[in-house]
Amino acid sequence: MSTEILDPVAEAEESAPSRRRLSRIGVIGWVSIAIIALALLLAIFGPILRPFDPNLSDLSFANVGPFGSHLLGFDGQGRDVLSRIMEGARTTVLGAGFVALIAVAIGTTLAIATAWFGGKFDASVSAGLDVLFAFPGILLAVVAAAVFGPSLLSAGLALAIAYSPYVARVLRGAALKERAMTYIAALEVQGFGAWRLCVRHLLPNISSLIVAQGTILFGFAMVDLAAISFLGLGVQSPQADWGVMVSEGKTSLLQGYPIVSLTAVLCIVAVVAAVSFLGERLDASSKDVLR
Amino acid sequence: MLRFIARRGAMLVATLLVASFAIYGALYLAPGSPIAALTGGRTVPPEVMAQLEARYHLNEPFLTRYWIWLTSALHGDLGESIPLHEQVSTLIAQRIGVTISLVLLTSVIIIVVGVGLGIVGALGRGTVDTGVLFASTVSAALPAFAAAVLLQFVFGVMLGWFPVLGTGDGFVDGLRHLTLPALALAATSVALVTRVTRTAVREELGREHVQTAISRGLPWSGVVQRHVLRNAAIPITTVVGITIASLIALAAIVETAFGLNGLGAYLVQAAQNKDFAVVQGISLVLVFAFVITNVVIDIAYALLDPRVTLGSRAQ
Amino acid sequence: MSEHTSATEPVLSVRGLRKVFGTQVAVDDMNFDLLPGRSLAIVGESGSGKTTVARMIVGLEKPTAGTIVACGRDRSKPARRGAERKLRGREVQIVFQDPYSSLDPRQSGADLIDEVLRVHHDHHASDRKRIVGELAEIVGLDQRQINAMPKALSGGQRQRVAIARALATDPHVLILDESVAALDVSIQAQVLNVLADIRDERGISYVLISHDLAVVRQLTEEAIVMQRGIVVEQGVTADILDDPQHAYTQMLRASVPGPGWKPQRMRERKAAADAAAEAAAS
Amino acid sequence: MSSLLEVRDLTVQLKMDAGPREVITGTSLDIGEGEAMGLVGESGSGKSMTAKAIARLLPDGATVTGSVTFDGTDVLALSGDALLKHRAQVAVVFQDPRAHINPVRRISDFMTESLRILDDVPKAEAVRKAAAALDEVGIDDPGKRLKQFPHELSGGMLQRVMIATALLSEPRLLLADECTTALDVTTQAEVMAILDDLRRDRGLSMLFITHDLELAGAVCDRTCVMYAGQIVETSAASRLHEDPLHPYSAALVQARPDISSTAERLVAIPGRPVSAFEAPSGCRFAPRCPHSLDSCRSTDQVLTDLDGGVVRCGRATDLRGNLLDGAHV
Repeated sequence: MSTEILDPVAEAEESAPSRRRLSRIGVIGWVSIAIIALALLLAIFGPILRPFDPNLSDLSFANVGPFGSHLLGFDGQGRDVLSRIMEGARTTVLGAGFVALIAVAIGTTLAIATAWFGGKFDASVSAGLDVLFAFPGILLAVVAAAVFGPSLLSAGLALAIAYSPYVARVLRGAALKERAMTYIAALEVQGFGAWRLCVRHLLPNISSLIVAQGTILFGFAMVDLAAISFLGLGVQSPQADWGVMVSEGKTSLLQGYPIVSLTAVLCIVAVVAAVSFLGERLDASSKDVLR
Repeated sequence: MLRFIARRGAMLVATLLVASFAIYGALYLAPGSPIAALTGGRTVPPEVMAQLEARYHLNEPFLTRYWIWLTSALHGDLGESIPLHEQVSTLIAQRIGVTISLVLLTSVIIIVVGVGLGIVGALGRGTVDTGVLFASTVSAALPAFAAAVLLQFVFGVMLGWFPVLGTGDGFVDGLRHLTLPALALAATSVALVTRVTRTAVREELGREHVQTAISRGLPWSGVVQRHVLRNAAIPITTVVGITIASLIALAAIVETAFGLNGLGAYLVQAAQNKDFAVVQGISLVLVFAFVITNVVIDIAYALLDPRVTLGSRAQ
Repeated sequence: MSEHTSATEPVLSVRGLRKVFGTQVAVDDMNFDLLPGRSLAIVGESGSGKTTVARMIVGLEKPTAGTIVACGRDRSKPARRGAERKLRGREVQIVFQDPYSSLDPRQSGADLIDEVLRVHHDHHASDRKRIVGELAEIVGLDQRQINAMPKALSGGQRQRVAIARALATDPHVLILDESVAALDVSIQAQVLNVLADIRDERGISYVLISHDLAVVRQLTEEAIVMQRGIVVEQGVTADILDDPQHAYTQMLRASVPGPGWKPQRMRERKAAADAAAEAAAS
Repeated sequence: MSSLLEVRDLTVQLKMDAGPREVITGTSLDIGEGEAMGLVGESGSGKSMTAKAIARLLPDGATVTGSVTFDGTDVLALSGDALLKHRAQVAVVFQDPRAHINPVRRISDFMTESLRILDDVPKAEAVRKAAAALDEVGIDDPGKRLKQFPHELSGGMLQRVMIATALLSEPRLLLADECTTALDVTTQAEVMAILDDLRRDRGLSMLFITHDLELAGAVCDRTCVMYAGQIVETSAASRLHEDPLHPYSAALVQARPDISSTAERLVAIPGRPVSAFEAPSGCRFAPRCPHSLDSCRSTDQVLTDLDGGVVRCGRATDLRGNLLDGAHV
């Protein structure tokens, strides 16, 4: 029987106000939050606020640089780049959000169910997930595009399915750890049912990890969705989307007019960097256990 | 060891069977007949139609067609690309070299730069570490296609140092053509490996057994080599392996961006053209490579960590 | 046990209890009766199976064989229905060793006890509040402490919350699974006193799972000594500690430091005891 | 008895997220050649940090004042090879052997590495020495054990490996930091017996850190009691039980239940143990002390000699001889 001698230094450290956690994200953290807020605003209101019709093409303006109210100039087909960026935020950002949301929902459900019931149920679900593991997200999305035709929906669903085993595996580990905590056992002895224990005790205690996973996944989803659109298998040109814009702008870029591709790349990189920074911070603090 | 490999082998076969069935089934259910792709939408006489159907087994029930396809696949016959009138296996053989070279070159970059920078960052504190962290944060946010576009613009269009499109001829020219694609493909992965390495080394530095080694008066270099790096090698190997495995699918993006004649780019084209035999063939090859890589990771992991008994799954 | 042949029924009765994990026999043929208001210790070192016994009694493990009867009702098989689970929860409760993992980090002591009360009874909110206050007083926590989140509490305070939670449904038996082992000496004494007071006031029975013979002496009247799943000695605590009969108990007793104690290398004695145990197990 | 180790007025601050935190305040102790000194206290008392300071194992960013002298050399000023040599002479046995032995290396690797790296002993000879050391700590079949990995051994066995390993470098001082706390009581007795034998056979000095006053009393010559980062009493180990000088020592003795009799009620100390940085001014134990007066809380207490021991209590002379009766004066 091991006798654990508790460490009051650590204990006193822990009892310091948890507000510290928020203030620790620093300047980069606040910049990240600002970028994400801006991206969300664009995703929701971009198509309303954009100054021009993103699909209005005037070939006489093809590859013309910024002037007047056309702050980012025109693309190879003479369309206003700023308007296309604002319009494209919707599919790029919200699409990624839905992918992350679905993957997290599936992953969390599987994780908690396998951790709770264990045994054969866990073994068979885990075996199924192992098979799914063999399909990298991009590959699944390409196959989905071949089967259902290229579209945001098929790419998004494929990615969500491909991501869910990853989420499930990470969260299952956390859920198993939480399941092994004696407070769960104590409440089982009190006669609490599985549903109450999972929903009211287990789930909230891994929620910070779930949020962190969701955030990290959102970054992945944005990159992968944009990549699939870049390949021509996701959002279809001429619809504005940041991934599509990178691809559309490539011809101009190779001719020495890089603004279209580079703007879209910059938008993607900024949001992804902000999201992954925050995601990592959340992840780290979710491992800074509460107890 | 043998039992472990046998078990992993069985799992591999099962995974491939399920995967092949899933891919085949999905494509079977796909709307639109392959004949339509073949005929380009023109109406053909019914007898020609019947002939085509018989040739491609299109009139058989699903399971029979799967069985025919599977058994011939086992003999190396992955069917025929209907639009190109060529054997899929031949097409794959022509293109696989480029993909393998690309993945290998990228892997070398990832291991050398990623692990190297990670160790330097973890051991050298202060500005060195901050520099490594900054570099990895920037490159982590650079997805392959974005990196491709940036590299093409800077090193191709502006500086003219490297070609931006095509595969090139011969070894040296081929390498020149692969440099930018490999860098683009490596960008995110290098950052990931750097970070994991840095964290793993840092974590190991804080372990109690390292404190024991220090308390025994061992010189710092010995402590680092014999304990810190040796033990950190376990998580690092795992993440390097997983990263390399993920390149197999990601190569498609870079190949498309740089106009490389590899498997991935071809898969994308085939998906656009609904060339199902090719999609099936290449997907299976990629899944196979991915799963094999994972088995290798598991074996490496078990060899590095004596606590993992071979046969229990490495997480 | 036979000496307490009063009219009182045992509040906990275990017969032929056995648990096998794979090929490992964790607990073999355990028997005891626990009368109301009395305390029983189950003593042993790591791997002796004592914690497995505790987990079987509260239903966290399923016995391989044998019966467990608490308050006259059999609990050898898992409860099928929620009502049965709750009923069992009102009969036997448990306090675990580690005060750090035994509380939900997101719930204050007051909320925790309130939730337990809501699950079990239809009390009015004000009644629940009153009971929370009473329990806090019993275990020696003030208003601020019972309303604090676990991370703001010390190990000893958390353990008091865990005891209050266990008492919330007024059980007849409380299993103390190494419940004071992780505490500092000065805190351990406080908690032991609280436990003694609770027993005096409520007539509750304790099953104390412990490796610490001094704690066993302080809190129990009867004791069972286990070695590798086998009961090697069973009887009145004072007798066992003052005059151990079995070789293993003797070794255990001789290993406890105290005034005049000198450590002895017990290689040979231990080997002999192990051999005896193995012979008995096979 | 000449002193091998002298610690004078040692104060340690650790760098924490929330700023510097004091963990030891003005600690002084001596250990003679061949002497076993006990260091007893509850969690947070600073006993482990004292050992870490002596072995120069404090974490980065720790601020240390005062002095530590080992065999005439100033330990706090050591660097480079001299520091490595000092660490080799001061062996540490930690609480949790499983965490303190590299899990991916074989026992033989672990045991022989300092011989091979520091003393250039050839491998075969190093392994032979390791096997002999294992035999000395009572491990059967050393040859087999040496080939195993740590996870294949029990905790008690690993702790003996740890002790055997410590002996291989022929240290002069052994710092045993709660080295039996995680072990079963019979294994503890065995490990203590081994330590005791070795100490006597080899004339080794030992600082034995534990929370168990009785264990310290059984194997040590003298015992220091620490509270909130300070030493509050140093007395002959045997005396501490019968006639403690400090109210805290007395409280520790009384709070433990007795294996040979059942107390009506244990004498519990109210409140909880505190660390140096949360300690009040004046006597740090005063808020929990049944004998404290207002003057205790207002004046910092100093260590003073009394009846052959050293005590940090303003009322030590008044209370002398009465502490164990529980009589409140």
